[in-house]
Amino acid sequence: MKIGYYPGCSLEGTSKEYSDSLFAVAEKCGITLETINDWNCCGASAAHTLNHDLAIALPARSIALAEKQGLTEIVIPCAACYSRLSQSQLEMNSHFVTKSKIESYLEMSFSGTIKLLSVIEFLEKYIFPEVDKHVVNKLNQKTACYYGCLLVRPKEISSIKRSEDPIEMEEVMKIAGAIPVKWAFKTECCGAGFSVSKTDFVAKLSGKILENAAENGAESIIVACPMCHMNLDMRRPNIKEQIKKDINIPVLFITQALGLSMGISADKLGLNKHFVPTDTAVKCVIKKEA
Amino acid sequence: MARIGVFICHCGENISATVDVVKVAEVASKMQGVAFSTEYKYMCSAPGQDKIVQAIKEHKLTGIVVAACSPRMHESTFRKATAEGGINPYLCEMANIREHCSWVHERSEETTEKAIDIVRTLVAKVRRNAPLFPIKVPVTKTALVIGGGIAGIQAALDIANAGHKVIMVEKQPSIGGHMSQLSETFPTLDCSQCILTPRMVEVSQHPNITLHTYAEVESVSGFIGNFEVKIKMKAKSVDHVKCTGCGECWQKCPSKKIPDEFNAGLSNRTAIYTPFPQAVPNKPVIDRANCTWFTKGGKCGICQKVCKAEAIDYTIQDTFIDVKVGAIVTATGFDLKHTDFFPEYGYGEFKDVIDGMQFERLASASGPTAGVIRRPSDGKVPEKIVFIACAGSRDKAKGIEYCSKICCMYTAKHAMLYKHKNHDGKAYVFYMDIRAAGKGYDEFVRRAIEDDHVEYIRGRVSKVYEHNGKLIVKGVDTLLNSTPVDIEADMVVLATAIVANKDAESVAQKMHISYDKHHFFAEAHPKLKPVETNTAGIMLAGACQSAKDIPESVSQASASASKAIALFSNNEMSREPSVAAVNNTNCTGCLLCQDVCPYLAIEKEEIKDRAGNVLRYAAKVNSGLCQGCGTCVAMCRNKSIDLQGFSNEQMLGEVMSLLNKPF
Amino acid sequence: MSQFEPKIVAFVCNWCTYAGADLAGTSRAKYATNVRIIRFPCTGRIDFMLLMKAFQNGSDGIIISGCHPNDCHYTSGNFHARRRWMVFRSLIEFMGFDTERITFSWVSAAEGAKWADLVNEVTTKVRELGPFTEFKNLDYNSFNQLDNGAITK
Amino acid sequence: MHDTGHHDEPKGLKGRIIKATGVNITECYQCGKCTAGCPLNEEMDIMPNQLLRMLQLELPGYEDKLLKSMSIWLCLACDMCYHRCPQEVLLSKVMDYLRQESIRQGKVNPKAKDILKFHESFLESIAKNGKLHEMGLTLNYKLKTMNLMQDVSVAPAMLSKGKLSLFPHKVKNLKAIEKLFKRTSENKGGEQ
Repeated sequence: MKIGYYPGCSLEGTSKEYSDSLFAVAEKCGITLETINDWNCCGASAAHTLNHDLAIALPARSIALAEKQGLTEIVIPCAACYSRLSQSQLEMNSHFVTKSKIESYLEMSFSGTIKLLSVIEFLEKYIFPEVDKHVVNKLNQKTACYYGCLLVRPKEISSIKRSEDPIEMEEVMKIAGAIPVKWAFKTECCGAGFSVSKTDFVAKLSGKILENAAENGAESIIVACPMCHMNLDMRRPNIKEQIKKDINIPVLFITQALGLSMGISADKLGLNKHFVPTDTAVKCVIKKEA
Repeated sequence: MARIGVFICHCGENISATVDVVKVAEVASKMQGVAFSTEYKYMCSAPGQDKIVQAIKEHKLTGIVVAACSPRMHESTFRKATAEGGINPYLCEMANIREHCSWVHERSEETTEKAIDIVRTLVAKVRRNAPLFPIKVPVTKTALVIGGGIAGIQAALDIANAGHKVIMVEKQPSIGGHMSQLSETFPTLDCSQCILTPRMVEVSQHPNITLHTYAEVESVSGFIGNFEVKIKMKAKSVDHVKCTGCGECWQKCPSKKIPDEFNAGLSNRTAIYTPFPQAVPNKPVIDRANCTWFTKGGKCGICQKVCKAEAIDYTIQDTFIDVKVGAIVTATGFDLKHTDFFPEYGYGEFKDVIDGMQFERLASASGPTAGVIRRPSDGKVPEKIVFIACAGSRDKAKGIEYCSKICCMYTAKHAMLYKHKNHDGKAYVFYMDIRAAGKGYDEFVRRAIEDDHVEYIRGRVSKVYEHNGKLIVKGVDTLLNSTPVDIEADMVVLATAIVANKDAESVAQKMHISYDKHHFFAEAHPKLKPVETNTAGIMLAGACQSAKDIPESVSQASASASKAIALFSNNEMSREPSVAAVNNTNCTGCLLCQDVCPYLAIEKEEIKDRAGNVLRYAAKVNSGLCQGCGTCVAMCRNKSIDLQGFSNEQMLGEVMSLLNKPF
Repeated sequence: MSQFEPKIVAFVCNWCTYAGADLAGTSRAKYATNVRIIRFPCTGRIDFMLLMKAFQNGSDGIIISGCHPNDCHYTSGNFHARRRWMVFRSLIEFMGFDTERITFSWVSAAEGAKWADLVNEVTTKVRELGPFTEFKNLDYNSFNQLDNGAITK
Repeated sequence: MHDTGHHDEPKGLKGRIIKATGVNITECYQCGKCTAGCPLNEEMDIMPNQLLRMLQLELPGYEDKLLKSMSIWLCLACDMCYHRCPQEVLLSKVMDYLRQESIRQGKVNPKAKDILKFHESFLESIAKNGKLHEMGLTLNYKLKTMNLMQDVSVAPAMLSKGKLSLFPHKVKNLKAIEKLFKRTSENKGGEQ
């Protein structure tokens, strides 16, 4: 089976391990990911902060290219890219004037029929049916599943059902043999776009998230967004300064955790690329009883 | 040969200022069938009406057209005058040349032309009018009261005390409704049960009241004065004639883990149970959905064994009874949104986030904590308690735009009760507005703030979450530069929105009454008929219509009762004769009319020969049920059914005359 | 040359639109004089053949108006009217009748201003459509010949 | 229907926001739930609900106060406010508009310059490559803000973990990206 794939800039750079682990898991389940030819950046928060039309046009170009390529479904693992592409498609589909304006900028037609999948939707739709055959390990650890903003909001584009206390990632983690903890900061903002420009705010917001996860006994935090990952993983020194506490819980991408349960090697999943060592999480993994 | 009199009214200058009334009268005098035509300053005045009476006699008139205001204004006035003149009042029609003509156009030839056209259509109609006679119907002087809460109880007692029979139907095993669950009542803080239970007992002992608990209305047919109601008596599994209410059975019942509805789920009850100690009737029923005898096929049977009165009977089935009543008071009450309706306040999963009714039970001396306010999770007395008003109410995003009306008051009461019992405790109320418009209500809220030191904070709460055994309430004080206010509370009480009962829609459909989009029952007129419904003879009382507090429910119940009593003051009543009639020699018996009739007023009639053999079928109108909408007439394929007062002939006559065509 | 003034017949229900037109009067709204109201107890009572009769005899436009959905005094009459109108409209459209000449609307007892607007809009629209002549232009003689000759033989 | 001509162009900021975003400012009834749930409420100089109140009331000088405020730059567009708003006021759209207007009128709060420069560097990187070059962005941003020492501790680690590449990945059809940037900025401030 072939599914379209929009990597986004982070997955080619700072979060390469997210991409690697997604490919590894997909491969295990017999799914080929076909990258959109000549895709471009979604514009992220910079575009919609500074230039509304650009914020629609940039994602629209990648979608239009995917349409040209004959793709009917694209998985967009980065939650931020997923949000930008979905917003763009929604606006293009609901405002005729905007659509024809952007089409003229693009010099391409845009049908808006392609199905955009977040990583959660992708896992639910394509990995779940295959998963029983491939899960050989139990993660055997308490995990705090962190969704952040863009997977759950706004309601117009989110596929998540319980927006204040979602359970979709927990379902994945249960299959992987982890024990999801109940905690309160699943959908709070990590500071996202301020990662570079307002590091102290990020440290404060991400610090609260880490604290709450720790207090609820999490041994690992599971994320589905490279921005969340960067803030929770790479910003640990700033967080430590901010909350005056040293929290060593590793942060794993959901595909990495799933990959571990499928017996894929930690190296292949890029678990060595994290700032906070992941070996505590890897050590918990045990063989699944037959 | 028709001899019609036409009377053009000036209405002071209201008509004559824009319509040339003299010309209208002159043209009218030449219209087909018109024998007399005149104009006058005020047709509705005594001399004006007298002109009609005199003209009927002088000119031997057979029909009257009064061209004046809207028939909604003075039709009955002129029909009365017509009757006084000695001809059937239904031979009089009004031509509306004021609201529909002189008031909406400038003075011009066109305006006068239009007035002439209007008169001509009504002349054409009256030429085809037939004498009609009001329909007399007998009145059954028994009222049905649906619902045994405070509104139903009040209505039943008022009607019964006026000397009429009342049948009360309550779906729960006991009457008392939500009021019986309340701790104390605002603004006087008197104990709810203390003032309610005497009324409940009065209902059960009143010689004019027949009480059916654990029963539901199955269907309603008929019409004002003559309703036929089928009542479903749910199987109680206990013979209440034999039962002494000793309590042996429920003390011995092994199924003890069923959430107790009366305590809002804060405690458990048994499968055979009375809802609360003061229940009326104070005799148990078996909740079959939770009884092992019924769920596990005949196992257990302990209650039967211990019952010395031999009152337990597992074989009792649901039964149905048919009753005839003249009036119905609908007092089916309301429901509360529960905490699971609030994602941002924890989806109902935090044990110490409770709703207002649960707080009532905690504060009630008869409740699960004997009146000590303890939080459900660990039984500790909360040191800090947060009340959140408008939980779900005035919330478009949650689909409830309206104000639930009673929450401001009961929240103040809750905070007050908490402070009275825990002097050192802290009580916070997050609110948006304080709506305390009743008698003594605002003073009550001020007392909570000033005397009992309840902290009122103006702002909505964004989120509540559990943290280290506390509930973190993330709010804001919009009166303090919108400063974020986070409170670590031990318990949170949501003043959840009042909503219609789950089955309100089906109840309304059974009774053919209207309801709004939130399924609250609709009154016939928001101001002038606030207790009646669109179906004559069915009245509303209490919160089934909209959120109401106790005094309002009681007032409306008494108003409903007085409507029923007024109806019962006559032996028969008369109705407008504008009903459908079937020409059964033409009728083919297709009964399309029966399908479209909203009143089930059309029956299938057998047409027989002299020997009694059925030749064919035809439709037949029950003129008692027919309300005269005429939908059947438009459906009829060969014009065999017609509506008196708006007949095919009359309507066609109007259309043809309007376009100046002979007919 | 004076402009064409259409004749518009309004078939309205007693409880909502008739009362709405009354309200337009009591609030002294001003609207075109072209409309003539015929009062029915309910839109459910309106036999759509009456519409054809009106057109046949010189009406240029027609308004049908009653209570809003769910507000019918008789619970469901307006729904029957709406359903019948939908069937009837497709029939006459198929026959080549210009259904622009018929306006189906809901006007409640509280919507006096809406009634005035409706009358004005319909009057303007029908004025632009011009007089309804299609029926009058039919060749009656050929019909009669058909009647007397071809068919009976 | 007439075209969205110049003759009915709303004069005030409030009118322009309503026209451009379609957000009905009057629907806000000042419950404060947005502020209570805002992750950065402690940092904001004008709270989210106050910002809407200022737009509702249009007291003298409100436009400048809003356009020069720090809050519009602190908004993370996390949409928590909209998500929980009982009146469904889409505040993040208003924020987007205010930021763009603040730049247009040259009223960006001095303290927000870093944030703005980051966004600008970001867009420049995309304009140049079609994709984000994280290394380039970081360098560019540091030069713009002169925060040269910030994050020096993490950069080498990122490089060694293969997380930062020295050379940008580029879109092949860079002409197309150029066109998008050109065309959308020519038409900036148009209807959203």
